[in-house]
Amino acid sequence: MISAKNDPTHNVIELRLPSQAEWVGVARLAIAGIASRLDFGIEDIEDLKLAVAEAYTNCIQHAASDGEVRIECAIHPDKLVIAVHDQGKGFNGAEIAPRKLGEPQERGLGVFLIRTLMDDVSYEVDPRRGTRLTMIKHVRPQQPAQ
Amino acid sequence: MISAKNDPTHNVIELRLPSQAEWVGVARLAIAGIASRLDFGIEDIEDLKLAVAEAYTNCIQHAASDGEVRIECAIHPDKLVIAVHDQGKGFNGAEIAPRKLGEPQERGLGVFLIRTLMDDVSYEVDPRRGTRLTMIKHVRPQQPAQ
Amino acid sequence: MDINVDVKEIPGKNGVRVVDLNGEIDVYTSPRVKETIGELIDQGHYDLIINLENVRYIDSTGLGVLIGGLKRVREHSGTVSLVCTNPQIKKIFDITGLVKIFGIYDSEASASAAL
Amino acid sequence: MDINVDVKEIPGKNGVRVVDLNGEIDVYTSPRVKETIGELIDQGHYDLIINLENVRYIDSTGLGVLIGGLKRVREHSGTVSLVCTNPQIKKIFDITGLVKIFGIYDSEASASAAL
Ligand SMILES: Nc1ncnc2c1ncn2[C@@H]1O[C@H](COP(=O)(O)OP(=O)(O)O)[C@@H](O)[C@H]1O
Ligand SMILES: Nc1ncnc2c1ncn2[C@@H]1O[C@H](COP(=O)(O)OP(=O)(O)O)[C@@H](O)[C@H]1O
Repeated sequence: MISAKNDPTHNVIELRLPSQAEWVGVARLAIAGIASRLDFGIEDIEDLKLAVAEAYTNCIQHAASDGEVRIECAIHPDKLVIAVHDQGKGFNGAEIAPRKLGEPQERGLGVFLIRTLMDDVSYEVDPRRGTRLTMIKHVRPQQPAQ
Repeated sequence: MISAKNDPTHNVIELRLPSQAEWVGVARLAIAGIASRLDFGIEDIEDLKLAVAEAYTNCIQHAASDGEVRIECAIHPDKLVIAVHDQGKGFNGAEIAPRKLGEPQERGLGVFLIRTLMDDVSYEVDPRRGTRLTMIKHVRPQQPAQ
Repeated sequence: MDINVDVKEIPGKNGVRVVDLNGEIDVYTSPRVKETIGELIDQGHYDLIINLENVRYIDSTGLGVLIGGLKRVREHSGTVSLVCTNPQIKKIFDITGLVKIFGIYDSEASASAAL
Repeated sequence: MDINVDVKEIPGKNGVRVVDLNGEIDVYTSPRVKETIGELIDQGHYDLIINLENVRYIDSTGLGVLIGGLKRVREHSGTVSLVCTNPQIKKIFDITGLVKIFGIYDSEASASAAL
């Protein structure tokens, strides 16, 4: 596990939140604050808010309707590495059907958005201890507003 | 320690942040989000942001310039109980000189503001394990904007 | 972090309803949007304009509510038109391909004119 | 979460400097404010107007910077006037008793007229 104690070259901010819908907005605010301290542009900050909220939402909807969700942000000068853990039953990946673009499918949007908005995404699933989603976004030179 | 597991009647949100000035704004954003989910009015939300920021700032300035600050928010329907812990050397209370109102004193404003803005404030100091400041703010019927 | 939901009629457009949303649509607030859209369809309103001009944020649960509404009105040959000007929200409809299944307009007037 | 610091002159008020602050003043940003005020005093400007109209947040480190500046200009019979309209910020000056040691004004014009 990434920890400030093991690796003094970067900072870690951790949030522990109830696995409940009403607190997702708090995670978004915190992520926006963290991202704005790095050199992320406005669009990247919105991407980060959405990706983290989607990950947290999946913990609430699919992992456990109580318990705790942990969001760990490892802050590097050039990237943000965010891990979202839950204490749920996990899943095997087969549940993630590929999205057919242009069809009105209600499901499968969350993981699709996370994969699209973040640079690197990986799941570690342990049926006894829950799911850990790690996602990375690199700081890019800011694009001028469109 | 207050924990959602010991007491299922309330939620706990915990933030672990580096003991560094640049992250105080993230704590303010998170507290504002938490407080706005309860029924706190705008003025009380500003009070909470300031009190938590002052507590965090004291950890940074007086406890340890590295290490971790933990902000634990126990969310009750009628109150928010916030504990701010550091891993610093602690202090004995004599450092907190009473403020003389109307004199240009630069020091001692932080603890004074915390005590003024929050309903209940207490320190537990352990020179080996650091300082834990617990502060409570009750949810009041919202006053009309002035 | 909250949502305001208002429903309006459009003069001269019988049966059409505008759902005016203001705030953020996420896993916490989208049930309220879903309820309003569901009630309108239950009442027989199959042409809906969802005004997202004052929506600062939408997540997949919000998109799911819009898609679910679209599916239901389509059974009655109805439509769901979206009014959307925020570039970040437009981007979400783009990357999910939902631009292809919703009519997306720059103003309530143009959404209504297209009906 | 950040601060913008600008310095302006006032036509006809020789030597007076306005420090225009925009954003949030906290433990992270107040060193920048302190530096600007310190430089102005070093340059011999002892009558300062600090415009807090666009400051949304100030904490004790920000107050400390203002008090420190006041102490230094007082050695030269100078003044620090604050322009402050935000009720939350005003409240902080009230409860700390700092209203009694700073001149606090509703606009830059009235702060400047009082000099
Ligand atoms: N943290 C998690 N715990 C358990 N299952 C998960 C988790 N995250 C994602 N999944 C699985 O992946 C599927 C796809 O998720 P997503 O793309 O967000 O769409 P949706 O939530 O609408 O089904 C979910 O239906 C679920 O089966
Ligand atoms: N977390 C802490 N660890 C160690 N000392 C503390 C802590 N919080 C407060 N103090 C002590 O209390 C004093 C008063 O704090 P405060 O009112 O914020 O004013 P200031 O920080 O300007 O001195 C500090 O100077 C310090 O000695």
